[in-house]
Amino acid sequence: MARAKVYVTLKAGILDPQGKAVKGGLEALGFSEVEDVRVGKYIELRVADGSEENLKARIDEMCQRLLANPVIEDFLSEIVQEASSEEDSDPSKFRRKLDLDHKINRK
Amino acid sequence: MARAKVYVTLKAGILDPQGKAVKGGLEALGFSEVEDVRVGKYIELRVADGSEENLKARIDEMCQRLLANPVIEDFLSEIVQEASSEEDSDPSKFRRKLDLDHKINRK
Amino acid sequence: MQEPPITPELVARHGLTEEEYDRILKALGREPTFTELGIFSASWNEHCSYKSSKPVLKLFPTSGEDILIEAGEENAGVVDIGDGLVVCFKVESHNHPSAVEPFQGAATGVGGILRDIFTMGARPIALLDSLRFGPLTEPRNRYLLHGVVSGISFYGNCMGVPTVGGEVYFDEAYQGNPLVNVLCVGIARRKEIVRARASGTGNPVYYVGSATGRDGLGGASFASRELTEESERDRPAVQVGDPFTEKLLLEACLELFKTGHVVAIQDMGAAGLTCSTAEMAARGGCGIEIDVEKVPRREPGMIPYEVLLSESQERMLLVIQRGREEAVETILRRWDLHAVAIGRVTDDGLVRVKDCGRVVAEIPARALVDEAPVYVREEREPPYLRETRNLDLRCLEEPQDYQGILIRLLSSPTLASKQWVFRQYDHMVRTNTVVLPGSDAGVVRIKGTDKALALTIDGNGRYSYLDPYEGGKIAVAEAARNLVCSGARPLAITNCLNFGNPEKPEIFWQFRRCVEGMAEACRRFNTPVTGGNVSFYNEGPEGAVYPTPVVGMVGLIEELGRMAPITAWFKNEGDLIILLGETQEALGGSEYLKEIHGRVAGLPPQLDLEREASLQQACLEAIRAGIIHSAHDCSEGGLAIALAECCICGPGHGRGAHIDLFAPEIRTDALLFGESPSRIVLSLEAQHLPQLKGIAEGRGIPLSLLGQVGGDHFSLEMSASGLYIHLPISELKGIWSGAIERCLRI
Amino acid sequence: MKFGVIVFPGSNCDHDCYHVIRHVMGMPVEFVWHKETHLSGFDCLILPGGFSYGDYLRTGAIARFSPVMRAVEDFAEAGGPVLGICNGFQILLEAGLLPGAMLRNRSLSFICQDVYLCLENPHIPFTLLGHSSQVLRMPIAHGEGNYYADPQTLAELEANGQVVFRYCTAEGEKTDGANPNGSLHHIAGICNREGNVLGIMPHPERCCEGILGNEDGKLIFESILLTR
Ligand SMILES: Nc1ncnc2c1ncn2[C@@H]1O[C@H](COP(=O)(O)OP(=O)(O)O)[C@@H](O)[C@H]1O
Ligand SMILES: [Mg+2]
Repeated sequence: MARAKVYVTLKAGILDPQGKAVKGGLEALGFSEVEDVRVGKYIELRVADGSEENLKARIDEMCQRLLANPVIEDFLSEIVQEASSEEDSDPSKFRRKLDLDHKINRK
Repeated sequence: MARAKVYVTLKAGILDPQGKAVKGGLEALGFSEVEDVRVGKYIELRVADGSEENLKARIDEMCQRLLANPVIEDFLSEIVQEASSEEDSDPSKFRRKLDLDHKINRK
Repeated sequence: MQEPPITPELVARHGLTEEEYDRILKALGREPTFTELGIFSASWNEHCSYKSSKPVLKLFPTSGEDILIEAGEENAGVVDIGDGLVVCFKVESHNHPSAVEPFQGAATGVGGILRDIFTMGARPIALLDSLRFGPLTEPRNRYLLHGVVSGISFYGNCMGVPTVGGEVYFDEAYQGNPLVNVLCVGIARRKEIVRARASGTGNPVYYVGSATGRDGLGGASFASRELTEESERDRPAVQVGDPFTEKLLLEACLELFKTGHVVAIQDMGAAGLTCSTAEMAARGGCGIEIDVEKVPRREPGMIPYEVLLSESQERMLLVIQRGREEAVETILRRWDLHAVAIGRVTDDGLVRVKDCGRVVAEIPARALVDEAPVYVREEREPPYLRETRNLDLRCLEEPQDYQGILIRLLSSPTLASKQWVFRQYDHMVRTNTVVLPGSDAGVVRIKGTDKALALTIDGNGRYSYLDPYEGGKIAVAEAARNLVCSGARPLAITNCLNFGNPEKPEIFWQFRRCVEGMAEACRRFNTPVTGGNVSFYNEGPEGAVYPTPVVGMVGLIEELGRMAPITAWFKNEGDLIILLGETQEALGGSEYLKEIHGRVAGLPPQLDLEREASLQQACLEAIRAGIIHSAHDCSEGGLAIALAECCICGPGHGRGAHIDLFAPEIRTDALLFGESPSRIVLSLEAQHLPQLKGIAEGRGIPLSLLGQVGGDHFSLEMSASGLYIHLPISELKGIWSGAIERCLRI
Repeated sequence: MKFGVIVFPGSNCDHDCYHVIRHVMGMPVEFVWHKETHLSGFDCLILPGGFSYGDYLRTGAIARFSPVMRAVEDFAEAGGPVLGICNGFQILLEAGLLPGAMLRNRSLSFICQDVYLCLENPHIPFTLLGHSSQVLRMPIAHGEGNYYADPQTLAELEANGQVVFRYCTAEGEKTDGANPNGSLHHIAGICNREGNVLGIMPHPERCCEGILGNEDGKLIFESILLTR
């Protein structure tokens, strides 16, 4: 079992209305230090065993064909290290693992 | 100049119809190895100098107050290393830098 | 940045011919700068200058009793509807951007047409959309349909403008080059119409709205080229729309106009700042000087060339009364909008662009607008017509299983219910939509009056492919018929002409013939053309799309209070079902021929304008007499489909009908599925039949009794030929309403 | 009885609400700009539908921080009736005036159509004129009306009678097929514990006139008038 993370962002130079609105919202809340905000997509994929050596290539193909539209978006992908098979079968554990990878902050 | 990345995801256990649709789309394209997809948000922030020691705390506060809704979402944040001041003034460079950090894949 | 020297290659890369470049030299009396070359290229491309279509568009009638401003004078024509109110409406295409980025392409198309309308001082009250895609069996087309519909939904819904009607066709001809046309209708007080002509030397010129970025750079030239594989990588030509900013612009502009401080306004659409500056100056016979340095930007390092040609969305150019700056800025600030004075009106007739005090462009406004090149293109009748005309019906076998064919046709995406589409559009916001999508026309009341507008958009590309002249005529006639079926008097049309590459003589021939047909029909129905849009170069890897004229028409209902508008579906058990008009053997170009026999051939139905006009008058007269319960125009799919629709297209469970057809002199398939025009299916109480007969006779229109509303089956029989169709309404409704969704679930 | 219709940047049903109050109900009404900080003289507040701040990030997420929201909270706290319709409901959720959150419709697409609602609580100021299990027809128009709350919150809502409307069939059956967006417990509208703050996804202001073919929405506005 392998996991991948994909980040899809609007290409540089393309207007990001959502980022603009969020920046305004943060400013209104007093976070005046924020100078620029861009909002993109964060996609987590869980992929079956087998194809691991060319996994990166497969994921990038998914990005090009479906997950991002190269006309306006860039993407980048990351393969996350294997989980034990026990974790594989439990998506919530899989997520917890992912979260820990990033020292998640929950409230 | 500091940069932060924020990932917002639906809480584990909350149905993610968008993830399901993406999975279906990938299957239709022949990516049958994909077993689960979750779609979240990826937010990049550029923050002015000064507050760097407590930057992480500020970003997390932004997440708690605006960027994520704790009823349905989890978040995690990361601070990215400084950029040189020349880059600071040019958002497109800033983005290029970010991209490189992740060995971006463009076509 | 060092500006590149002007070389023949550079000129060619700007899409300018040698002759055009010579023209530039003459207009300037010198060699252009790099910036000026860009400006000429943007202003003189097909999309902005109409250099191929102008001479042909002159064939359209543009004046009429109710027309206050004619097509071409302003961004859109203006029609008087009494009570001190006017309507303005226009249709715009966004075919090419939608082909490469369906969601944003369609969304920004909606944004653009909305701006065209509210810059006239009118509040947008309705949107309609006309869409063409390749068959849904292809994943790419399903992706395009999804993207386009959600893009329109995203932008229109956010703006709070209801989308009250539209049409969708699926055909191989649109494979690779979908059509996305959007129509916007606005209403203004007659006195508050705002012009797009600059005046008053010294008046400040303001830039309002989103900052300028590099996106959409060269979009107009993009729309003036054929789609190729590379277009997919044509990134800069597609922009991301921001309906939220546009909503603020809309409210701010309408508030500003009330103050009287605004002299002129124009949106920065195709070719951006360049086109809007030149056009405002040329219309007003004056000059405009701007300083690009002052233009708000999203990206550092932009050169004047880029700032001038960017097509970033949601931006406006305003000329305001000198001395009113403070008042204007206050209103814009309240709406959180950027407003910067970037220049002023001059009296020298020049568009002058400065950057940090240095003049980077100085061009006579007229040279860019009025003196743009005009071409009389070569034309030739396309050879395919010789083949398609020779359809011999005797070679077509008559089918056995008519019930099965009815079902197949009802579930073909082109004939099926478009509910999957319009359900994604907010069609009720503003609480004026009296007839929702699903009938022949959308009807929108005008609060504070007893009036309503009926709105429709129509155009059958296959007809125009088989005979552009008839196709053009039929598009106008069908639109008018749709309005009449709702009880409205047609007022005027707007149109979008979607064609291939006009430099090909066959394409240009199609174009001219089509316009001739439309023009003739417009004259007959007294519905002048108030404006529109020409979209050329609609060609995919496999050739040109069908020549597709799309007609948007607006009609007026004078007394809504006295009489609710009529809808297409059967209402009451026991009502008689009547056909107004006559069925001829018209299988050419029909949906039946295409779907069942796989043929696109024959001549499209021939339309007699006099007969059509009489039919429409008869229908309107009967509706006004208050005796009609439902009226539905008979079009694609023919009589059988129209009757089935009358049973199932309304809200709720639908109504059954018993239909008994006479033994005809024509083939059964032509009787059921032929598409002869000038026919309307009515229902009414039996006691009113004599009155209807009187009205029809008075107009010389044949009338036949087809059957009666009732029961829970659709049954259609013709004893002479043994034809018998008997289907539960619930089944029919399920097939028809779920068809598109089923295609998408493959 | 004087109504205030709060206008956020991006609100687009503000005029519709205003129209119904003034021209159908014949009551005084004023628009209130989102930057106002004081709300005096109003007897009822309406947060209308639309796309406040473009609904960017999350529906209602940015609007809830508008200056006027403080005053709305105080007004609600003091027992004043507050009605959030569609986007107004989403703002009330984000602001914490009502519990839970909205997710995207399970179909992922915006849906504009008539739905049927079962009135579950006819005892709050907005529903006094109705009766228990009464079926109403009303249009919805939203992309994110899929109501979510954690199990404990849901249980509390149910126990306190805070579920005011549920999606149902024309015959009043609360089936999955009648639920247009995947909302938990088929919830279409909820109120706070006190019953003076109501959030609903359907649009009652779109069905208050005969010419529009439906007057079921009047029940809500006429009920509010009874409280004075
Ligand atoms: N793309 C669309 N957007 C909105 N409404 C649509 C769309 N396509 C079709 N409709 C609506 O569906 C109904 C049937 O459309 P159509 O079959 O083209 O009717 P007609 O042949 O009478 O013009 C009409 O009310 C029309 O407005
Ligand atoms: Mg039609």
